[in-house]
Amino acid sequence: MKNFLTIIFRLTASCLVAGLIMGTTFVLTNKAKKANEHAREQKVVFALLGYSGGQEIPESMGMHELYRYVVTDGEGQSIGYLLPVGEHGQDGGFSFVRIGLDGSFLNQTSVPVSEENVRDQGERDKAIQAALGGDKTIRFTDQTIVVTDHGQRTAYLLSGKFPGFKTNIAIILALDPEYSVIGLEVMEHEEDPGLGAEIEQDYFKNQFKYKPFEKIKSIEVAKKPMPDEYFAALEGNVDEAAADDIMQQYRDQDIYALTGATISSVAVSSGVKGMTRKFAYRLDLLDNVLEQQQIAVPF
Amino acid sequence: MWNVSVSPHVRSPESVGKIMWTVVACLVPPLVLSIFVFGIQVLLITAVSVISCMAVEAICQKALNKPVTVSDGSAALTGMLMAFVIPPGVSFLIPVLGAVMAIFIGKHLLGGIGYNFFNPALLGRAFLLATFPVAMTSAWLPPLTDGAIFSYLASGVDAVSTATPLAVMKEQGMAAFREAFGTPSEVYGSFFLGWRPGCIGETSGLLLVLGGLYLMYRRYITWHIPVSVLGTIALLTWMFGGETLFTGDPLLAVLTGGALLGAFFMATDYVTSPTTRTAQLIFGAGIGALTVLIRIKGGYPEGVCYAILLMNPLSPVLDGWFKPKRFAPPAGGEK
Amino acid sequence: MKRLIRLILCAALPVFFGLTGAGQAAGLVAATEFGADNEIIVQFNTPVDPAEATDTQSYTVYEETDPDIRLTVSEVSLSTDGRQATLSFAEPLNTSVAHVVTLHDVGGVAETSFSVSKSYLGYLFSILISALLINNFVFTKYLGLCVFFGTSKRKQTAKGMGVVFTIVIVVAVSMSWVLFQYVLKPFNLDYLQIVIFIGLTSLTVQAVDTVLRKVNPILFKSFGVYLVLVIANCVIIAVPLLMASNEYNYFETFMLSLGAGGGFLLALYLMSSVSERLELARVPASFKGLPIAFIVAGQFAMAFLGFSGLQLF
Amino acid sequence: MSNDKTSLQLVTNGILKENPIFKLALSMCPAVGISTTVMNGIMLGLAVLFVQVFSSVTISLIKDFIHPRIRIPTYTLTIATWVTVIDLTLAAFFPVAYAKMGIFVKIIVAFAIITMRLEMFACKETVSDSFWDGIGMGMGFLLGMVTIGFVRELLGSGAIMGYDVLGFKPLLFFILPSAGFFVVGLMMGFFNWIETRYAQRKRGNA
Amino acid sequence: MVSTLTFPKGGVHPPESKGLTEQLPIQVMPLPAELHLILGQHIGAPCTPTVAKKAAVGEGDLVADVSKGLGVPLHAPAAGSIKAIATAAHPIRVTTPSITLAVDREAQPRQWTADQWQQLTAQELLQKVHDAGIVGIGGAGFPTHVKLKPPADTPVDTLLLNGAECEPYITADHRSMVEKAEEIVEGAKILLKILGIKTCVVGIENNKPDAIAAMTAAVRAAGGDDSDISVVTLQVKYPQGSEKQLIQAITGRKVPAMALPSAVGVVVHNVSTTRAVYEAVALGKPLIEKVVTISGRGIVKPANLLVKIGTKVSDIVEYCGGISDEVAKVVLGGPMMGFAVSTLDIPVTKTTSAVLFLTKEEIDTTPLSSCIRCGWCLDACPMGLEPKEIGLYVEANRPENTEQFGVFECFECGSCAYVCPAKRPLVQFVRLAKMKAKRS
Repeated sequence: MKNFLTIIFRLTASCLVAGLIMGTTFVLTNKAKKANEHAREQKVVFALLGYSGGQEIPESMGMHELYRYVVTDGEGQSIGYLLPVGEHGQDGGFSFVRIGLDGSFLNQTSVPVSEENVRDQGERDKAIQAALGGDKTIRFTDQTIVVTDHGQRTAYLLSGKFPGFKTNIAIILALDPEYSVIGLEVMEHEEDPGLGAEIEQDYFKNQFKYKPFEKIKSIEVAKKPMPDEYFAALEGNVDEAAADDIMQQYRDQDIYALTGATISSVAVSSGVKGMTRKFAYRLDLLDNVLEQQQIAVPF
Repeated sequence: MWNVSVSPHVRSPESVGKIMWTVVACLVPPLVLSIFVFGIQVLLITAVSVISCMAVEAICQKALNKPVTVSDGSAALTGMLMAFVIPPGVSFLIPVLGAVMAIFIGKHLLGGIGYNFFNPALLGRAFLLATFPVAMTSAWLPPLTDGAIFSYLASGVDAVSTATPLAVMKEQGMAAFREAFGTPSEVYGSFFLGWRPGCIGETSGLLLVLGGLYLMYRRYITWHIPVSVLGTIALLTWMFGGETLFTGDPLLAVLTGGALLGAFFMATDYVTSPTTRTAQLIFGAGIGALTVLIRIKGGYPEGVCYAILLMNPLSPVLDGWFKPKRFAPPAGGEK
Repeated sequence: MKRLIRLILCAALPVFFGLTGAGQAAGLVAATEFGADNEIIVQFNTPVDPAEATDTQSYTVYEETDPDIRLTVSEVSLSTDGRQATLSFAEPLNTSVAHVVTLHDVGGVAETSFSVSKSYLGYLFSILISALLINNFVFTKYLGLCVFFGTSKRKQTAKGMGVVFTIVIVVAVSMSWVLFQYVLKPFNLDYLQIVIFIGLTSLTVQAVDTVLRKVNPILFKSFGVYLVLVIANCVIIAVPLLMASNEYNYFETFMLSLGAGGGFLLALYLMSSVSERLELARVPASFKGLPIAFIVAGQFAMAFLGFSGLQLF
Repeated sequence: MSNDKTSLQLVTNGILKENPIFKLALSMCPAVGISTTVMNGIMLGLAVLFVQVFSSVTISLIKDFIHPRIRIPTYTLTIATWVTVIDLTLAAFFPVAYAKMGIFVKIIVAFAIITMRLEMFACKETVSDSFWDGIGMGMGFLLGMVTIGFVRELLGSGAIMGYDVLGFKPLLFFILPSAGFFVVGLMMGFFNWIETRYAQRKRGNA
Repeated sequence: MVSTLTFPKGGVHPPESKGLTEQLPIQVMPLPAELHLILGQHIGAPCTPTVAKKAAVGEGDLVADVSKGLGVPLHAPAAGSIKAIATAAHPIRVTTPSITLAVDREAQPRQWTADQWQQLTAQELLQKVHDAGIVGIGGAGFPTHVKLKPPADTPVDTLLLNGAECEPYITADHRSMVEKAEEIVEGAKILLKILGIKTCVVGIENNKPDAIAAMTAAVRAAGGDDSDISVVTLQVKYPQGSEKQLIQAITGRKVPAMALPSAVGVVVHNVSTTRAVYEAVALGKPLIEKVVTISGRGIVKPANLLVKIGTKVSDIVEYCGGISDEVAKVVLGGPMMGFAVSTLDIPVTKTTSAVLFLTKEEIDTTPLSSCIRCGWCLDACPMGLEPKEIGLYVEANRPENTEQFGVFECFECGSCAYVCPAKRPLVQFVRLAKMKAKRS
């Protein structure tokens, strides 16, 4: 019996010490982890916007995150956007704007949540749920960043996920206010090395650059070899002016498929197509509502 | 002094070398046809493949202090088969690397002929497919129509690549297939004779079948594996290959891809296939089923090679499950 | 041994059948499924009026995640008996998500909604097959290798190890799921995953050990030795981690663990039957033993590349 | 049991005589799975080194406190604790490298090598010897991973430590995970061969 | 003569090569100067000499007898004097105790008188068979009288006469059947009486139509009593002459492994043995001479010779005109199961059915290579074994593990080694496996 007690005691003691060590580490690292993750995303985003390397990011630039939710209650479903309100520069807090499926405004609820916490999905969900009350269930779907410069919109950053050849492919897509593509970055994928994995190469993803919204809406994949000059321009092997020329030349062309990886190529281009089309449709509705209801937003 | 070796004192005239070289000979007509279909570089690729396989075999045997048995033709056959499953437009370096994988790692590290578990030629191909995914899946050439067999060699093969029938069917659908090659009933003939893009060796169904039948006539292979492979492919394609159940095209499935080549020449490889008849039937059916699975649901347009590779290691298992029937076991069972 | 396998099968079957029962509710619509790339097929219980049923306005369709974006139905065709409508869409559908179809004024029903998705059973099955073959833990995820090479020399050992491992992993992962779902996640204790999962595994091993020793000493004699090895197998910790990161529900978790265990058993069995033959082979002296086992395993891995990209459902 | 090995001997023992990858053939999963680049090898090697050293030292410190009946659970707990610590740290400060290593950091907890050293060495020896033994084993693992990573990165992507040295990618195959099996197998065989040759020569000289 | 009767599983078709001697009538070879009587002629205990050195013996006199165990006595094949009782060369055992008999070539051949065997009881007949020193002439030389006394618990209903002679080259049984059919049928009746049964079936392969015709005629001519003797035609396939395969081919019964044919109610005797029984019982003549086929492309004059037991092969060669330079292998017995010898200085024994002088073209000397698992040996094995596996295990130095493949069921017919394209000495592997597996 004494033996047994000793075992229990020592095991408990060990567990407590272990828990203490792990807990401490967790507390110590958790903040850094979030900060680093955010920084990484930020880096990609800036690179997409053209601020790579050591370029200064202008003070006047603002980034405003929009979180989209699907809200379900007794009556049916509606779409909710958590967005920052108030003028640029002042912290007006966040507001949850609900829009009906047909695009009509339903209501607006103020959500008390800090800039820090809004990035954490758990915290954010909790705050919205509290603001909305218990009879509604919310499901987070996606988030978009609206980039402004001097209060003018300069770009939208969309993150999305769609099925590739093997698993999901996650991308960040940058659009200009006319919904033409500024750039595309592949964040996660598990495509085959040498084949589908080439989607992360410049010569593939840069093909989307400068494609106008009209083209993106119906973009297809062409199975033919890519012309050498286009390849060089995409890879950045020619000087900027010449590259721009060539890029303009091909802006209305379909996407050249990766050799041997048509499925991955099609997956990315239809993913981009779908994301852009849906976003354009939704943002128009949202802008419409914001204007009608005269909700002041910093973008 | 007379020879006093143990009985039997008479031996059948067959030998390993004779078998292997006969199989190689059976592969020569498809190769010749392939030269007329894709050009003279096909011959060069095959030659490089055969020679490098034989060279690697000789080097391995020398290095391991074993008698050099290159003349038994098994390395030559491996080289021939490996060349047969690569596209006609690849660079000449590719078969050399494949030979190292096939003969050194696939065969001699495991103890040489008779001890490998995977068909060396297919192992070589799987390695090449992983190493040169683009070349191995896109260096297909459209059949020459003018018989100018030197034209690709002179002009280079890069600009003319095309897609294989199965790839078109898988990636672009049946409509695109019809557009590129014609309706199935129109293509049976040309596919059977060999006028379609594809691997070096999968051109002519007719010549492959004739070669296989000759091997059967010589009793080097039996009907069990080829029939069960092709039967299963046809049956399952008919059931699941169409847009709805029971509308697939079994004949097209057998004629396209390496189905005939695989069924007659690769699945029947002695070393990597089971030895009893029941086991062979199951082995063949497994290959057929996996082929159709990969073709319909998998990541590759063509599934025969991987299907055979996947079934190969099962042959020891199947051999263990299906032992030959003993004449009469001792009364009261084994002790 | 056989009895154990049968037991596992018996445990798995009710789960399957239980799930098949959950079909469409009775009413106007009997069944729905995805047809070709851009088609949804609706089966009716009673013949419907062609005029109503072929009107594209009678249907609204959206992806479950995007209720605000309607998909355009380009054409509806009705079968001659009036019981089956095929909805064609302008664009191929994303069949990986559920589609909600709403019917207005068809067959005398004002409005009825139903959701079209790939069969859940098929999804579960694909998790199983994926863990078993496509993403076989040994040959394509390269986990559990120490134990794999240690116990794949004899068929008997391989079978014993594989079966014990499958049982332990199913039990341990089930427990991990409960704990993860109801303790770790609600209390934000995610960082304790490793300790908890490995602890539960040890506990399961200990429990199986004790129970087996008491209940069936003969079975214990043949399987007891492998129990210790189970804990040193990375798969046993990788599966709950995978379960946690994919947020699987219980059925999915069960299928994953069953597939992982079965895949390990399959790999062991294949390797052992090959090993027995390899012992007779004239392998170069320096490569005898482990090196050649690695090379053979590499060849297996190459063959398993054939499953890559396989999408069953 | 006490040992009279110096700290240097303990370290070299782990690196050469009882190399966890090539000699003991334990903890093979990462050696095959993620040894595609030197960097991955270094990262995971350091993680293992950390866990091994800290676990060894911990067990050696508390060896009198451990009840013999619950020896193994205590080892597991210790290892799991340190794995959690390194896992959280890497995730926080090296998110890119951590993403590449997937779950391999977490599964260090199931590495037979660490438990084995605790059972065979740390629970009997002094703290400093355990420390050096841990360093040796960890270094052995680290160097093994780096060697494999070097071969695979050079052949697979023509680079070393991410720097392009060949200018082209010789054999894409080597960065595929299945090549890990071949590289490890071939290297093991190669080292065996060298060893036999060495032993033969020694015998020939004697 | 189309027949479908044969054993169903396995078997091979080696070139028959019987044309060399098929049509040659049995020739009586003149007495040689010396005869070497090996004391251990067959399975069982060797005999002990009953005569002293220098003793004079007459033709058919007893010279050695069994003291204990399984065996049969040995008789002097010709009149003469005992020259030596010492060791002599033996085809397998290198040297063996034997009696050397200096033949009196002037002596008158003994006249054997016919007896009325019908009056004797089965027991007396059996004793006569034993006393005449008869063993199975075709095969391993199992003492015939033992085979005629089946265990009481396994009653016998059928006697099979083995006229298959499936080994290539050998035509001794063939010629005996053609020329001495009546004697064989008479012998069969004696055997039936000893066994106390009525049914006898003679199985002959259809490459010997003249033998079938002669035997059928003899059976018809000898009819009239209540015995039921018939002749059946068998397909040509090696090893049809093996007991188990013959029984299966004719009766469809399968003799279990490690059991005697009597377990399925059958007794099998070779046609030549039957004729020896006839001579022993009806003429009182012991087994002192036998028909031996001398064949192969290396001998100048192939022949079917009636030779005295103990005649040296060298004497036969001399009588047959010598051998050519191309002889590469000299085989005692058939080419499938016989054994090669390195000297001609060895005597014919009671079980020698042929002496073959094979040239290089007739034998195969390709060295062995690795097994390619073609499975041809599995198809060829009449016992349903896996010779390739046995070979692989023996080669990997693990012969003790071969018992699982039924190595003891193998009767070494050589079919597997005959078909093996890798020229693997599978019979040798099996023998080694048997030795090692027994030892362990």
